[in-house]
Amino acid sequence: KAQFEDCRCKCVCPGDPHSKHKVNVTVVSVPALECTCQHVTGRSELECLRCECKFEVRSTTIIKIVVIFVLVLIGVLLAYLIALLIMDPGMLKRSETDRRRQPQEVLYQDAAEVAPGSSYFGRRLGRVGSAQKRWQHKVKQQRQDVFQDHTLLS
Amino acid sequence: KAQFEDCRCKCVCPGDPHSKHKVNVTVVSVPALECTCQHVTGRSELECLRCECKFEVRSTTIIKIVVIFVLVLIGVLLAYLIALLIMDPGMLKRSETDRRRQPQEVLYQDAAEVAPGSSYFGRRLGRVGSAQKRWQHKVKQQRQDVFQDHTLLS
Amino acid sequence: MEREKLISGNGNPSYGEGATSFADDDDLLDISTDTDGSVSFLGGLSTRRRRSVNGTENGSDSYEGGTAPDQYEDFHTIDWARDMQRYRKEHKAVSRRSSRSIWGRLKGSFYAVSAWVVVLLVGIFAGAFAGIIDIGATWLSDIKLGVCKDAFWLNWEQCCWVQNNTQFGNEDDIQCLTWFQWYELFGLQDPQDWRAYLVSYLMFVGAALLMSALAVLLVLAFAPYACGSGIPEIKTILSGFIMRGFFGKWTLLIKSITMILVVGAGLSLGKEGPLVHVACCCGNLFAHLIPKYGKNEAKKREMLSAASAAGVSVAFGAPIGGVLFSLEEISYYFPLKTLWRSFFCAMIAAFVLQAINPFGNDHAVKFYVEYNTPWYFFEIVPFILLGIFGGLYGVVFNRLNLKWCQLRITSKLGKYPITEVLLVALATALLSYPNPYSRLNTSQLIAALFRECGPQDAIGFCDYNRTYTRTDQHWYPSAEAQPGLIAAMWQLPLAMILQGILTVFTFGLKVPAGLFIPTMAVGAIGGRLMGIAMEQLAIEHPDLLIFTGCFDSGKCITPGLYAMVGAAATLGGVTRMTISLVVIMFELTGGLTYIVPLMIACMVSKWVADAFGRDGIYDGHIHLNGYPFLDGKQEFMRTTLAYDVMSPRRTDPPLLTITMDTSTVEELENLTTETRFNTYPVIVSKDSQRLVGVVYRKELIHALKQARKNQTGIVSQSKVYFTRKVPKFQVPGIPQHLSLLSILDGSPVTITDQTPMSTVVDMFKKLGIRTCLVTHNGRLLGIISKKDVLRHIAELDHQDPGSTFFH
Amino acid sequence: MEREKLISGNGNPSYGEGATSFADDDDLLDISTDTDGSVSFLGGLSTRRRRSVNGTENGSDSYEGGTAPDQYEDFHTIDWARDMQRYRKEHKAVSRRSSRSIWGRLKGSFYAVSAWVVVLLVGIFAGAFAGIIDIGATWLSDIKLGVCKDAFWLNWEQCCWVQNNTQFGNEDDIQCLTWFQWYELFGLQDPQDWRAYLVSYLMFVGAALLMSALAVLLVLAFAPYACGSGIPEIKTILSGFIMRGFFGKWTLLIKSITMILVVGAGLSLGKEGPLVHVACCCGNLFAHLIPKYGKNEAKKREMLSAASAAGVSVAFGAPIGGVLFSLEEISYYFPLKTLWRSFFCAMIAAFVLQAINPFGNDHAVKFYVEYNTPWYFFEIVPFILLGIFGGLYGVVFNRLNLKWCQLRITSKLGKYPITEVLLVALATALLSYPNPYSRLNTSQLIAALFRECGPQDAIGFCDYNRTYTRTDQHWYPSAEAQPGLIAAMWQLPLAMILQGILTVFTFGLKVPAGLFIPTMAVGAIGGRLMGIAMEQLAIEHPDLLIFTGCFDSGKCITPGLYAMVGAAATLGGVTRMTISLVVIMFELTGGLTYIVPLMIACMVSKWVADAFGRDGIYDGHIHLNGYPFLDGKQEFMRTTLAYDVMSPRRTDPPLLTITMDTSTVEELENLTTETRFNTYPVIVSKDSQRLVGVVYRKELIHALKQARKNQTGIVSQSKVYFTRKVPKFQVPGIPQHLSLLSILDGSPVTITDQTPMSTVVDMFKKLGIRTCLVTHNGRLLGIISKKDVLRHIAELDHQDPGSTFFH
Repeated sequence: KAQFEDCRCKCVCPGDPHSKHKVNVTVVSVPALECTCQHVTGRSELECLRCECKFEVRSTTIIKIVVIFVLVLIGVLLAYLIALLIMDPGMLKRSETDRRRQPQEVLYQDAAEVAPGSSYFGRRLGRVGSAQKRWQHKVKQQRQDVFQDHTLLS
Repeated sequence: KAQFEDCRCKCVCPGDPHSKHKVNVTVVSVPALECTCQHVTGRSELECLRCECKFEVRSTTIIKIVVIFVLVLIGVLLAYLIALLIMDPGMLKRSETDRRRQPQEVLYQDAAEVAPGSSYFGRRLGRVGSAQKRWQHKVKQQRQDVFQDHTLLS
Repeated sequence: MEREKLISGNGNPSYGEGATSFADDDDLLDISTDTDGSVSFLGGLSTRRRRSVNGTENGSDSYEGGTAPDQYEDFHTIDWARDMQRYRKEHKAVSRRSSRSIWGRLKGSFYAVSAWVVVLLVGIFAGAFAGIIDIGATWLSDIKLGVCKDAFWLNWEQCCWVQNNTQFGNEDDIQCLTWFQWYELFGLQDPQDWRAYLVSYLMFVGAALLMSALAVLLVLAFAPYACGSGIPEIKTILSGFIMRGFFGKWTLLIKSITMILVVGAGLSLGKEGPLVHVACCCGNLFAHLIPKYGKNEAKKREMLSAASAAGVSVAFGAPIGGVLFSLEEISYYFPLKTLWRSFFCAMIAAFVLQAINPFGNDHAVKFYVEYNTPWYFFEIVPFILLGIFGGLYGVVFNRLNLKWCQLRITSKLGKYPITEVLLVALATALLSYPNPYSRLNTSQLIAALFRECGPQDAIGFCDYNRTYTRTDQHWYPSAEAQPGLIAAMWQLPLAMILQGILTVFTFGLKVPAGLFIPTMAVGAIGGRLMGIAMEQLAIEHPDLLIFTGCFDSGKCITPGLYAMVGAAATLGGVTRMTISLVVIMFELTGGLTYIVPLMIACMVSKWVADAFGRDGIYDGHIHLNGYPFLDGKQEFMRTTLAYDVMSPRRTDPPLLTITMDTSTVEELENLTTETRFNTYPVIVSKDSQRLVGVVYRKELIHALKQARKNQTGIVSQSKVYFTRKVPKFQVPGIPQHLSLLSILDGSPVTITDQTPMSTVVDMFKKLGIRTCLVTHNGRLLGIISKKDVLRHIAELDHQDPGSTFFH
Repeated sequence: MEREKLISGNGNPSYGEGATSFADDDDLLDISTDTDGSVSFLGGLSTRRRRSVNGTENGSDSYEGGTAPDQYEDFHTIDWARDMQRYRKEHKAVSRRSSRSIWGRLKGSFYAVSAWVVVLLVGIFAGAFAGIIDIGATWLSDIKLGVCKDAFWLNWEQCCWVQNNTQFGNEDDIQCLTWFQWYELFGLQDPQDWRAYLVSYLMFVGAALLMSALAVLLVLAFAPYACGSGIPEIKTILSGFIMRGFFGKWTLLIKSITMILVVGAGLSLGKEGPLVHVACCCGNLFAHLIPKYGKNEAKKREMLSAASAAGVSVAFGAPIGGVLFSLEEISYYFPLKTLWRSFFCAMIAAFVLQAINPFGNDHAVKFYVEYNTPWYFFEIVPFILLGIFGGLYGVVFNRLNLKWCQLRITSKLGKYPITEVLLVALATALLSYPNPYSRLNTSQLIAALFRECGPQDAIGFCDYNRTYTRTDQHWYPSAEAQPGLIAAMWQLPLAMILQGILTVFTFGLKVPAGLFIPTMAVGAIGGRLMGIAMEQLAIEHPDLLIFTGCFDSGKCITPGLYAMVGAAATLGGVTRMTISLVVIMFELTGGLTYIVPLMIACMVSKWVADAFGRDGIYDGHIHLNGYPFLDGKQEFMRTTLAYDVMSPRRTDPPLLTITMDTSTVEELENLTTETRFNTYPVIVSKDSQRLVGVVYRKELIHALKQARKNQTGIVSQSKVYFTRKVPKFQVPGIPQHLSLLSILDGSPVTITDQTPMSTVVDMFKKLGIRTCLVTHNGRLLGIISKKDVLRHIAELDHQDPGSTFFH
């Protein structure tokens, strides 16, 4: 896997005008100091005049981490979405006009109800559940605004 | 006077490292297309590598006009200043506290007095004279503000 | 009260911002819902601050409510003046405390530095998000074509980045051995094979469809506010509107992820607008770390202005351009302090992005160009033509796009967002694959169009018949066209038309979608075509008078410059940006040489577009959605008077007022339950109608409730006093009185009925007030709210009053 | 009324801007005095416009006075709100007329385009003036040393520009045969001869003295307003102050000429501030061509903002920096339209200057640099040190300079401006000739300090022991110091100290004097020294940990970059500019690479300077002179109330008011002759104190005079009515009444006495009002004028109230 180095020296020279090939590209991975046309292409100083040598650095590690992170994130979100859809199949379709924008107190009461009669873990879970409910409620409102009422972001 | 050309080609090459001289400067006035190191310095392509050739353009005519214009302007102003000083020697020194900021009408009346009883040229002259008086009055005010009262620009 | 009525409630005299809706106040602290509000590491400050919240009395700490009266409700307008006043009180309290003890001084200095810390964090995160999005999007974009062997996370360019070998030939002839094309799955090796083409085509379309579907599903399920460009909404929010959740965590997450997906899917959209939204989400998130920003909507907007600068900065790698974009296009209230912070934020963001180096070119932007060939005076003519082209394109595009979006609102089309996205994605993928220029990632295409053709450029339109001389390595003289270039002359226009049409349908889809990249692509193609035409003309007829001296440096026309100018022109036409656009373009090239061409194009484009069209696309969408946006840049040039605008109108019932010393608790309670106005003026007596001050609905309700609960002797018949002159002794038989002087705002903004509306509009814009009271000879006549002003402006502009509803 | 009293009139309740002075109104049109007012080529517009000047009634044209009531008096404050209102009326009139006929439409379109024409002209002339000044100053500067044979108009550089020969050796060894040194007059040929040195020295000092004397005489005799930098005054004027003649023709002429003289004399001053003044003079001149700008002080200030951008643009060759400088430092009211126009103006000016090419380097600025060596992370430490140095220098310099200027005002020193200039010139010339770096023209020195040493640089601090390898032409590796560089290490600090001390005494002399160049020189020397030290450290100890990877590109430290950073730091410390400074420096280098170092230096410098000092130098001079400048950038953070500021105070006599329907003509005439307030409130009755509106002094006097003259039956006892409710029928025996409703301004800005002062200050700043009325429960209580606000702010800042007088 030596081919995924993190630095390269790229020399581009115009090809011989008489031949068919137009460009002569040389790419090697050498340290910065050695990235000179003469050293890389083995041409004479004079022949090197028209060449462009660039030393470039990249980080494949960052790319790897980012891409895998993004893939995992998409996967998790997808799984969560599927889970939600299984629990509530009409989620994306249902018209919420009647039930939406119910007074906030109801939701808070839900949370309050769970709270007293359970253990710390239960409370914790209850709180998470209530937070999730509140969040879902918010998302429903947003969905209503954007997709049904078209009052926002249309 | 061929030496004040409006374009030049200046090639700077480092001198021979063994000799005492450090820099080798070649300046010629040639057309833009001919301003290449090889053509100007007569060196080989390889030796020219370290030389910098720049083609530069200037306009001596503009410089000439501007400098002469500035000199003439200074001369005229100086002459006018001397004339004013001869007419009114205490001009720059006199404290104007009592006479200054006299009602504007007085000055306008001066102008009006000249106007009716004279020819077109006289009126014209009178108007110029009155404009000049007004201007001098203004300058006096400014001088007062800046140099005596120090209310401005101190 | 139903929301629908609210929205279309055009007829009712909605002074004081109409009615309320039941949004939870807690959502203001979008991040603190998880952590029970303990996020703010200046917690002590935050609780103490509340003591001096009330803005009515000089340093009075008398009103200590349970709920902070500074919370606004969702879809309401904020009162800048009151918020700034609160900030000043808080600031004074901090500096008073900081002079007392060392601890206080430490806290005080932290208070002063905190804004910079937030800005730093915002910059870092905006840069990081931009880097992630860039890397992810380029990878997903290439995954439609194939995958990198042994290291699937690399895109095509990175996969073929290092090849320890020397090869001759055109660069696209050079086989990249580590890259695995999808047709190789089926054992096909020859890319010229029709079966290989078909497989590639199908994979391309399928992958694009899959990604778009995923994106729209995620948006729909988790964060509907993540769709669109977001810039119209950001403008509205920064002008002082509350839209809870628009800058939330979920919006941030989903917008970033789906942006990767849609850019990867190859839809005709860019990531610039959404990046601004993402940066603003970061700004909102970190602003909540510090109570002085998190709790103060006006101050928070300063932070958001800085964040939006960072967004543009990372989108284009142009920090100064980003600041100017924020100043010119997005921000509403932009004090100098914010300018400096925005600059810092934009710098940091660009720096972080550059450190991540997503494009492997050491620049924060994909289309960084660096050439220094001069331009000639005669080229101004084609630049002006490009400006006209850009302006006309802008007008046509804006009109079509707005029409289509209106259709989406009014017709059944809007009911099927998923289907719509899939259809557009299908059309895009199907139509763009055959054309090699359309098939390219749009930003890659723009980068290629901007660049001058060098020896290593193997793209079609760089196919010149060069004869190289050996003297100078930057000497690539103008040359005649070869087959590749000739083919490009019909492929490029097709790509341009396709891009233009697709963008009309794409911008407004329910996925994150920016406008800059596709618009730039259209302009860049147009410009490049004109540049190539000019170049070939110069080569064919070098003896024409205009080309005198042009070939002195070997190269007569720089088609890449034309592409840049064209891109600037179309962008200018669509968005009506001016100076920020020039500066962004100038930062892309990094040379002052081309600032004149760019300026000419932008100016001509703006003039042409303004002559034929009304607004920029963002303002158009703001109008379309009916956001309550009072444009600070447009001068109000009418000569109407406040009397013509104020409510109540002649035919309306008189203004609801509270008298200073005759109301009872019951009357007030009835008032608050029966009406939903935000502001109630308090007058001396019904007789004199002299104004004493105003009382805010929320505070009144709260104060009455508290009084009923805590103060004994307060009954329905208790008199309520809004004055210092309270009867000193309790008269038996009369219920105890209640003094609510503490909630009276004694400094409402008042104007006379003869005040010209231009002054009133100025006051609303510059002072950031929500309502102002109208008096005549000292008597209270009426009230003007921000919505009244907006409605008035809309009426004067002869807009269909039915179509412009303001939330 | 004596002016002296006016100025020190701190005690009297000067509501409505105090008293008047007898300035001629004609001077407003500074250019029209010569041509009898016929200059305005839109004359028709101008006269018609006057018909709709009065801003009280909706479109009422009833008041047609003889003198326009819009003229302000000298040293008065303008009322932005009223001026903008007038502009809107005029605009409406034009657009109404333009819809009627083709001729009207043509005029209308000219009306719309005219601003751009003016801006174009301003740009062209600002560029031309800058070019003339540059050429003249460099020539005069060299004339102190010698003259060009055969072509006396060429300076040294231009004289030796073309020599058709090839020579070896250091560049200063190369004799320039066409240049005639003064000592050659005496037949001396060897420059090393002590007699030659003496002759040169004497000629140098003599020429410098002569030029300075000429400059100060011209200023004294023709345009005293031409002295100083002008930026404090420009800031004050742009904030809405009238200072007749400050932007006059004579000021323009004399300032340009004397700037050439003083720069030529080698005084320690620059031309940046004065160039802004010159550009503003051009702006004022051309604004008068178009009535909508010339006659409207508020609109004229928009033009002046654009012009000041052009000034900075030509001073530094940095158009974007110029716009930002205008935005950040100079301008007060900066709408977006102005931003765009400023940009255009700055561009044109830079373009014209570049076309004139005064420096023969194809750039508009002498110290244009172009290098691209990277900087390393550890270099942030020296950059921070430079920032601290710059901040401290700024504090010390500002304090010393302000002290010295105060001494000039209070002591006898101010009585002898000519002597002072001569003494400073003598000291400057005597002290700077011996030091080769001081002897150089300051901008030449800065240019040399900024540049990296190349093969052709023969200046002392470029004396390195280079070993050239032949591979790369841009490869000038770091090298050890040679004698020239070592000598520079004591010569440069001496030059720096001399420059710093001389500038303290020079800035404030009665000649045109800018601050930028000497400040930059100090910082650039400091920075270069630090850069050289770092470079030598790196060469001596290349194995230190911090230098890892530093020598990869052959060159480890770029001393020129340090010089730039140092210059930015001192400039930041002295002027407290931020973003505009960074952008100006960025435009000088033209690369985004160095924006982070520059920003670090600017920020550190500003923070340090703000910690130890109060204001920037310009604000310091504004305070020193007591200009009525309400800084729009400083937030008012106190919590005082309007009640604490308004006049009359508790102990004062009550407010002078006019009742709506009981005053007589005689009473009003007495009122206007006995008091000198600008504004008289009109109330319903003494009893109710309810406010009806305000009447302006000038209009009242004029209206009364007109009525006496034209209307029969108006006698002293005639009642004056400011209301519609006028008795319909003439009662015999009672003199005819007079209705002055037309001059009543029915829309004064009113606030309640409980309004926090921060809001009031905001209203003054943002709405640009002159006075506002204070009411309580609808009753008129008092009045707050802009000067009251300024005085209040000054008191809160614990300034000595005696020292701050406002005109």
